[in-house]
Amino acid sequence: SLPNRDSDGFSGQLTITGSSTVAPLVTEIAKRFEKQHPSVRIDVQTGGSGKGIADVRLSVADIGMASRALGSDESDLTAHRLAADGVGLIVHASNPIVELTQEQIIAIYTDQTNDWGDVGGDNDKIIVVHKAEGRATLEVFLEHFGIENPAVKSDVIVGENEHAIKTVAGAPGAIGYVSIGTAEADRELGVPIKLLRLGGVEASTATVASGAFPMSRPLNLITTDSPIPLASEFIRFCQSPDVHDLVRSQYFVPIENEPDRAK
Amino acid sequence: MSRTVRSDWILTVLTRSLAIVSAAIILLILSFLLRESLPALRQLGIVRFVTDVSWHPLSGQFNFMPMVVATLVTSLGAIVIAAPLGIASAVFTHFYAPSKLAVWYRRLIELLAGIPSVVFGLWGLVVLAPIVANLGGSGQNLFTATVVLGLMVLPTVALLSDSAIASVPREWIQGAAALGMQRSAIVGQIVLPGAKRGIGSGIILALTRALGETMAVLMLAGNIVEMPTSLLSPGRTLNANIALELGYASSAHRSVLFVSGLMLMLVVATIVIAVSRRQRTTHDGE
Amino acid sequence: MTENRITASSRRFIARHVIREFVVTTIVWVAAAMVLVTVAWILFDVAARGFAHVTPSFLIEDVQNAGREGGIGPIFLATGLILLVCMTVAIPLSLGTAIALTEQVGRENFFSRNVRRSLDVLAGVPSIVFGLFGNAFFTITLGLGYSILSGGLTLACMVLPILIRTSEQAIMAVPSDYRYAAAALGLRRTSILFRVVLPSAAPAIVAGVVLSIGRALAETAALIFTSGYVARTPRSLLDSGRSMSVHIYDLAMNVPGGGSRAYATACALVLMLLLINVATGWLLRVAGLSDRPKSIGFR
Amino acid sequence: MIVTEELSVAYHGRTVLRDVSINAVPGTILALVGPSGCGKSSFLAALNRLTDMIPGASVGGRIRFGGIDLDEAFSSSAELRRHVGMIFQKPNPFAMSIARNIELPLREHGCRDRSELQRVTENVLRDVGLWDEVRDRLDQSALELSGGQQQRLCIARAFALKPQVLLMDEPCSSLDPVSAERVERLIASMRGRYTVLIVTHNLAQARRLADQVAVFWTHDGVGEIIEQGQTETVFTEPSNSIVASYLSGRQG
Amino acid sequence: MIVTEELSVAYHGRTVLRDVSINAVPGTILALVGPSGCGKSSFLAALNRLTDMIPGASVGGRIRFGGIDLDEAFSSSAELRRHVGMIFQKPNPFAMSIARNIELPLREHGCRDRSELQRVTENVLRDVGLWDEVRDRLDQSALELSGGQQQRLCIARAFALKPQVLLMDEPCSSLDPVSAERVERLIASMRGRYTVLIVTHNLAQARRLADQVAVFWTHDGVGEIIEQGQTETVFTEPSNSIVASYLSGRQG
Ligand SMILES: Nc1ncnc2c1ncn2[C@@H]1O[C@H](COP(=O)(O)OP(=O)(O)OP(=O)(O)O)[C@@H](O)[C@H]1O
Ligand SMILES: Nc1ncnc2c1ncn2[C@@H]1O[C@H](COP(=O)(O)OP(=O)(O)OP(=O)(O)O)[C@@H](O)[C@H]1O
Ligand SMILES: [Mg+2]
Ligand SMILES: [Mg+2]
Ligand SMILES: O=P([O-])([O-])[O-]
Repeated sequence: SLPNRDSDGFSGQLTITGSSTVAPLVTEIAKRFEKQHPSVRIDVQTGGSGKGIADVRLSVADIGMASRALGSDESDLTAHRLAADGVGLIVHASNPIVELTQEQIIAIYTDQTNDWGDVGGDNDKIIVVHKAEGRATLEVFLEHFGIENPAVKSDVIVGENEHAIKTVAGAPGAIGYVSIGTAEADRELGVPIKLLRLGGVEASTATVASGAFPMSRPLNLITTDSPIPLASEFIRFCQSPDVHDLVRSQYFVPIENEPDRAK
Repeated sequence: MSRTVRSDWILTVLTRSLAIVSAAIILLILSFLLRESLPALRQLGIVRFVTDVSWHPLSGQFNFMPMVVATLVTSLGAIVIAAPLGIASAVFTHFYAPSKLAVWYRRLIELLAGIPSVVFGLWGLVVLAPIVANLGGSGQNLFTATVVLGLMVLPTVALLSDSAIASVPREWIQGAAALGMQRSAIVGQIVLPGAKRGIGSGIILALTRALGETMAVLMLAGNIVEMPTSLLSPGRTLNANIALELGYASSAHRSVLFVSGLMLMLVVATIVIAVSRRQRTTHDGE
Repeated sequence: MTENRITASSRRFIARHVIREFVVTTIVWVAAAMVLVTVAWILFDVAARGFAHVTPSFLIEDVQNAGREGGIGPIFLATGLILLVCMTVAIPLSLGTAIALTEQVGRENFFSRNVRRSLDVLAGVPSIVFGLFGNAFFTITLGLGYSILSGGLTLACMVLPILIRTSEQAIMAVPSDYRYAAAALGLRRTSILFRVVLPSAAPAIVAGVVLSIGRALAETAALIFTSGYVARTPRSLLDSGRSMSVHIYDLAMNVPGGGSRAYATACALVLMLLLINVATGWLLRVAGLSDRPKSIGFR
Repeated sequence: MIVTEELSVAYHGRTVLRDVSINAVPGTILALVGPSGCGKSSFLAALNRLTDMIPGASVGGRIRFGGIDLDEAFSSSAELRRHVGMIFQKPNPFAMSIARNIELPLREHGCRDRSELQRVTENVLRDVGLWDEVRDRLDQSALELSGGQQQRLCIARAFALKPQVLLMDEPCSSLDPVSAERVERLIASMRGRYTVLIVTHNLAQARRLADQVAVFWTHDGVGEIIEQGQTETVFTEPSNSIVASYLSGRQG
Repeated sequence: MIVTEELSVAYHGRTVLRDVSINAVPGTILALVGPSGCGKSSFLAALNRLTDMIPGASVGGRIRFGGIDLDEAFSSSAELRRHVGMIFQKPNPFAMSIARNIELPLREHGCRDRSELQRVTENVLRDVGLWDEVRDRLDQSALELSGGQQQRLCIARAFALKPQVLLMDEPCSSLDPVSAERVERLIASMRGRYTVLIVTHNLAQARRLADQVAVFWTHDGVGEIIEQGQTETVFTEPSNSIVASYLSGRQG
């Protein structure tokens, strides 16, 4: 760490790695934090939630980023909630469908239904867009619908959220699931996609914020049980209302009530 | 020993050491890959990569043959597209294009070589795939990936063929022309045979590049791990697989990914060595 | 006699020749047009979606709001530095190797054959594997961390084969007459090389350098794991820095609403490449060397 | 057979040859002599349109073949070059076997019959006195021949097409005396059947071989013809004092 | 000055020249004549170790320079070649300006003084009769010269180093008579100061120029010397009937 001391005592370097979903947000927050503490440098790297968790365990990173809750086999780590995000189903804007039931979605993803006609749409083949294993979004989706990944039969497997959106926007028969914030932002920009209602609830950041939307996930910062003081200070900053505007600007839902520091 | 000799000797030693450093990089990479793949090779053995039911690494199924096939199909397909177009491009700039156009054409090809694979991927994803989708499906399949991959490696073939053709002696071309050979015959019988080796190595380089491309293919091939049945079926290449799964892979799974990387390199090495053997024997035979 | 027979048959073949010439010409033009149209299509697509944002301030301003606003100043600088590291290492290494491979009697010996093979294999290493290797070797083993240095060195390994191959071809294309003439004048091997062979080969070598600059600029996968993702103005070569291609990938695939800036960055990249291309051509002409492999064709 | 009127050649706009009007009478041999750099090679290149292939070269004036304008006489420059053969100063065999060097242009012009190809190959190689030297190694690369052998192969290759006009740019300058004489005899034997334009620095050879002689000279860097006519007339009664001293200046 | 004993040259194991023993007396001119392909060029290449640079070439036998074995006489082949200059059959100027073609080897051997370089350049260009033709365009590429001009430039370049021995492989075969004679006079003027070995197909030139002549011939594809001695003796009383017919076979 750097020798020169800041007026409020914080100096040094912080390395943060992990989720590509969270990275743009943390980058923005880090920039603001650096401005307040000129002798602090925060390096944000990506590579996926899994890498964030792994790097924290290996002490390669001070803080990890994960776009999901920690699993039972990750109890050695501490998650710090940063924001919330929903996972919504999307179809092409030209698709007349507005809502699918839980059973219909399971049927579509497990290759029992192959035609939009069977679920009340126009007769057209369903193109199932699925995420690659290891992606947090996929885990949230599978857990919500109680599907085992090997049972899924898809036509396209995508990596990033925007990959899913561009795929659905380019193929009128496609269905996929992505971060709601991302989908909303793109829809506002005129990308021809549509978010489906889920369990009767509109898929939007507002319903995620209110807790009404059923399929949502936390965006977390991950540390070991004893993070260095600078890391703790940064996490505290990330959870403070000072950064709510940044959270919203990245189309996520800020945590309004006092955050739960432990998971 | 005199000064002159010493400077030559220094040159030899220096350049040879540099050559050894260059060559050693591949050994470094190989040993790194080997170290990382050793656990999988020890635990699972090689047979499981071929005999397992399918690729479900989290459920302990590690058959990556469908991905090997997809990799070969896209790479060879890319060469089938890039080789004729690339050679034709080189011939075009030398023998058919008006000289002004030739300069710009060559510049454009060089530009193509520098366009990031991400941009190719984006173009394929946003522009080409929706067009291919009219043939059914999402438009993300081996065909789309192959076409874009072909475009990406085209400059390699075109530029190396270009310089190979440029090194064919002028005298041969003038001599052939003076014998009343037409342009097409001069190109086909004198120039291309004369540039054969350079063009061949351009194609090999392009093939190895195609085998190594990751991002664009990841964005376009559909990434389903299944034995492809046609060009229009989606598929996942080994590179795309590494890029998709390495982020979260741990223990045996991670190690298997390195095995697939190692395998890819072995495929490349086999091609390269087979070709260099053949080239040598045909050369001796001449 | 022979004469008559050739003449008679040649009459028959004239028609066939005209057809063959027409067919070949058509094929070549169609192929070239196809390439031209596709390239133009891609470039036009990129330009149409992003060119409006490319302004001088875009190139120097800081990145804001995850790239949706502001410019690419730090990214531009980091890219330049990565390229600098890459070429500073790769050019001497590849020239040395190319010289070792070409400038000896009995070109196909054990040494050169195996070096050449290794390089061909190196050319086929997937970029993602370069990323993993660079990460393991440069960032961790050598302790360089996520840094411009790690990224540049990884790219150097990557462009090495193409740089060596083009330099090698350029050197071999120099007529052996030149070497004999120079040798007969008592020039040392070093002088033959540096005063006669390399200057003659320079245009083609420079073309190879430009090509590998393009390849380095185009690389994404390998850089995510080595030079990293940090979009801050780098202070030293040991700082992490995001390259333009990584920025394009991030904006296009991760940042909703980042599309137009992704295309703008791609435009900037292509323009930069074009500039390098034209500038080297001009420099070579100023230096009195023809800027391209000499055209041998006819019109 | 070939007539030029005010032919000029320029490279990148710089004129190197001006106002050359010659008349190569069918069946005769016309020798072109003159000092180095006066544009003799450029002149020959203009006659079979090889200038089209030299970057920056441009040709002015008119060329007629058998009374017809060159562009109308032949459907393509390939046709033209088949009828107007050329042999260069530097030997330029292709990097293929000796036999294929001869067969390739023959095939190109429609001769596909194997035995016919072999027969022609043997004949022309005999004509240039190369047959006995290479009969056992027709499959070997032509590039491994010595300079003289290479040049004779190139001459054989041109003969194989039986052109009407032959342009020869110092064809003997890289031949040893024995082969040179054989080739010279061969050229002489073509008189009456073919029209030959030969550039030579060997004035004795020009005198022995040629029916007519054209003497080129350089004025201010531009080549011109300063004397032409029947060989004996030019050699014995040159009208120009430069020519007189040039033609007598050499004992060899 | 240069003596060879049972020198032989082989390419890829195939012997093309066998048992050549010559003695080039200091200050004299030795002409090497013989039909094409008999290994004259290979012989010259062996003398300045240019064979080291030809893939597949190997040399047997002994070469002495001033009585000392070649390997001991010179510390390196660069040194050897500086003292034993060579001029080739095909002109081979470098792809650089005319002036730099001459300055490059001079600089290489330690001459850095600009005015000295210019002086030498002018002198040698005058020697080969090129000065007036190129004085205004010394900065232009040497490749734009005509063949004859190129060859004269190559000769000038070699002269600039003032070698002790000059190996010339048909130096005049691409020169026009006027320049050829000038060069020939130049070569003749070197007698007494330099040792010259010249390959020529022009027997008259050999006779005019040379003090001694060596006649090469090919037996079963291998070159050998079949006659050597004082020029007049060889030409007037050849001991070998092949030589007699060869030397008289040509009128030119
Ligand atoms: N490709 C070219 N580009 C520019 N100038 C050229 C080119 N070829 C020849 N020249 C110039 O044109 C003039 C005539 O050259 P050319 O080769 O026709 O002469 P030549 O009479 O054949 O000479 P030589 O007897 O030496 O062969 C020379 O001054 C030469 O420098
Ligand atoms: N680089 C080479 N590789 C293989 N064989 C060669 C090579 N150079 C020459 N030869 C062969 O060696 C023999 C002698 O060639 P060389 O060029 O020395 O003859 P030369 O007497 O100079 O002929 P010329 O008078 O035609 O120049 C020839 O048969 C030729 O085919
Ligand atoms: Mg000429
Ligand atoms: Mg020779
Ligand atoms: O990068 P992820 O947020 O999808 O893990």
